[in-house]
Amino acid sequence: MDSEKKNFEDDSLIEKDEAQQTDQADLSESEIQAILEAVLFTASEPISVSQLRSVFDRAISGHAIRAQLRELGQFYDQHQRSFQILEIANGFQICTRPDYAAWIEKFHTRQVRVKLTPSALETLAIVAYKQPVTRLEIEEIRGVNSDSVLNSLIEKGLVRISGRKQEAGRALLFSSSNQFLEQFGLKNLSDLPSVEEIQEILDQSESDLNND
Amino acid sequence: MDSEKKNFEDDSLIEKDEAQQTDQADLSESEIQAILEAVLFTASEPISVSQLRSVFDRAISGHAIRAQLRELGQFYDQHQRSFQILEIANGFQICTRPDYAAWIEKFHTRQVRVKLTPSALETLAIVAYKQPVTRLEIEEIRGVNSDSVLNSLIEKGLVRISGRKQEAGRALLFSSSNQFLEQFGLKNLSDLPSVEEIQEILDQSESDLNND
Amino acid sequence: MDIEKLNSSEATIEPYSIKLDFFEGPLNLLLHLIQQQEMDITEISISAITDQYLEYIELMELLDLDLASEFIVMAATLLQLKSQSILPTTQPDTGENRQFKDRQELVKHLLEYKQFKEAGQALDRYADQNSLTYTRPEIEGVSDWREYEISATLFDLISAFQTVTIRPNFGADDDYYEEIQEDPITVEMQMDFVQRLLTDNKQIRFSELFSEFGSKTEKIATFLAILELVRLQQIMAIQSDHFTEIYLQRKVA
Repeated sequence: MDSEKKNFEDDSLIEKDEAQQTDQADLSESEIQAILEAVLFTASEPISVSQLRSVFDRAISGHAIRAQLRELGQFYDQHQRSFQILEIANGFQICTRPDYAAWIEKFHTRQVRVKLTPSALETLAIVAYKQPVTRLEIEEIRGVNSDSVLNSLIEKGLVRISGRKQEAGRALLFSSSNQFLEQFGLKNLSDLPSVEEIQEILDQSESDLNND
Repeated sequence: MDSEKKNFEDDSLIEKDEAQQTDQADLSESEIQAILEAVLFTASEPISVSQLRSVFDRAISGHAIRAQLRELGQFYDQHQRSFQILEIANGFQICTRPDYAAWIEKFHTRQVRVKLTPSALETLAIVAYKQPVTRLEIEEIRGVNSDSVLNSLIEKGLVRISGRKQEAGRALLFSSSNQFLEQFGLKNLSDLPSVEEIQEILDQSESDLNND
Repeated sequence: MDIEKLNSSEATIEPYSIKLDFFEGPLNLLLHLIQQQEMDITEISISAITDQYLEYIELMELLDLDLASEFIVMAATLLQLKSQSILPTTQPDTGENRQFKDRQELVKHLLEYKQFKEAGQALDRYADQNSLTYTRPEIEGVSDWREYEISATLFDLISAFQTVTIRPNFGADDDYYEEIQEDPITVEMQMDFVQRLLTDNKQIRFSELFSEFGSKTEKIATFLAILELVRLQQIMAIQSDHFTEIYLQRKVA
């Protein structure tokens, strides 16, 4: 995937004078940090390290970019800003902290929250953990026809067709999308909760309910 | 950095009454400042002092709000953040500083170029499924002139000229590129979902919509 | 089973064959029953669970819910497993038309399914948590995430309905039908009734809705009205914990 982006930026379409304005050769670390902050500030979605590197014509390493983002996040933490840097969906994003949600909602309309039916949730979990997976494999686990629930997940952009099985039948394979990671606040697929974590989370929610 | 996401113990906040969370009586100055910051951060336009007061149920004076906004702006200045607080059109807004405009523009032009418009996607799909295909054949299917969209796909490296038709006219033939396969995560062309499969998905989505 | 009889004698209910998009499968029903009995999956008694499962299926048929064929296949499988458990040695495994070879296989499958179901619930908590972080405003339109909420599952609703009606031979009393034939209560009327109740009250208890009704037709009509309103996203069914009281409230747009 990175190779495409490289091609895009190598294709000399960038204006000369722009290149002059954004000459990365003599940038200090704090300048790099401020540029990253400005870019993330104007983005409404997570931005990958590769995308951030392209801002500097890839003259700055992914390692250096991560280091600056980490420092920036620490700065926000130390100074108790209302926002933070989150690593989400294979990218970075500036988001407000959960503590401020109630205040923000007093002013802005509450953001519509991902709310899926129990069947959609369990189907999504199967796709996320077993990907790439065929429709038949999903149905075997769920024990029920899953056409319409799978289609509705595709329509919502949470599940995508990721290819075909190489074996006989050449069934379509389904995987989770980047949007799935984004909507559920996951860094990447290895960030999916483990069996133990799942149990912890569910126990926690149960005790929350009982406390009410 | 991922502390917030995993902080499920904190989410008893969700269950609590909202009024409790937003009790302005015992807010410290720095808390007021952080709340103002969160509200401005999530806004796309200038917010008036009166609107900001309403967040605190008008329990905090306009004078106090202005003072906190001034302090916040000074904080951004002192720490050389890439954004600042501007008073525009009888309201306040967090905006990036002009120094970063070139960097931000560089990032956003890249973004736009990677994303495909619906007409580009449609044209790309025709090329992918019908290849090799002439410009005329594409236009017959789409019903509109497709010169510029085809050129932009070639420029992006997603479509390539693959030869000439052997018949009269010897029109140029277009095919999808390897970069196209890479970008869409396909191993080879036979991985493309079949037209019937796409139709099935679309039909299903339509009937879902009609049921609503 | 008197399904035909009910349908032919009850013109007001017949047109309401409710198609439930949020219908969960037979495995989900089995898990529901196991949890209801507070049984450990690995300890389940095939005989007891089969009886409960069949009872449930009968009720769903009686309510004319659009029953997926998978439920019938599972019923057949359970019956085979049950007979196998009664005659363990003399009955050689034919292996035809069944999903699971033996009890062990069923248990294994249920455990796997349960794990994914719980993973889905955990992901739901992630989404909750994630919805508390706000990002910078989007430049383009926000995608529409709305989907009808149903905190209580279909099975929870049916279970609750089961408790407010006479179990387990609900609807088997022939004499009763003579009486309710005249009954003018329709599903539409009950939809209207429930909605009107919800304009005056923020929440109503599911069980209260039934306590004041006399006839079974009324109860069925009320129940179908609730399902229909949930499906039409007019109301929400909320349950704070498994098998506790279900509350109904108006769906906030």
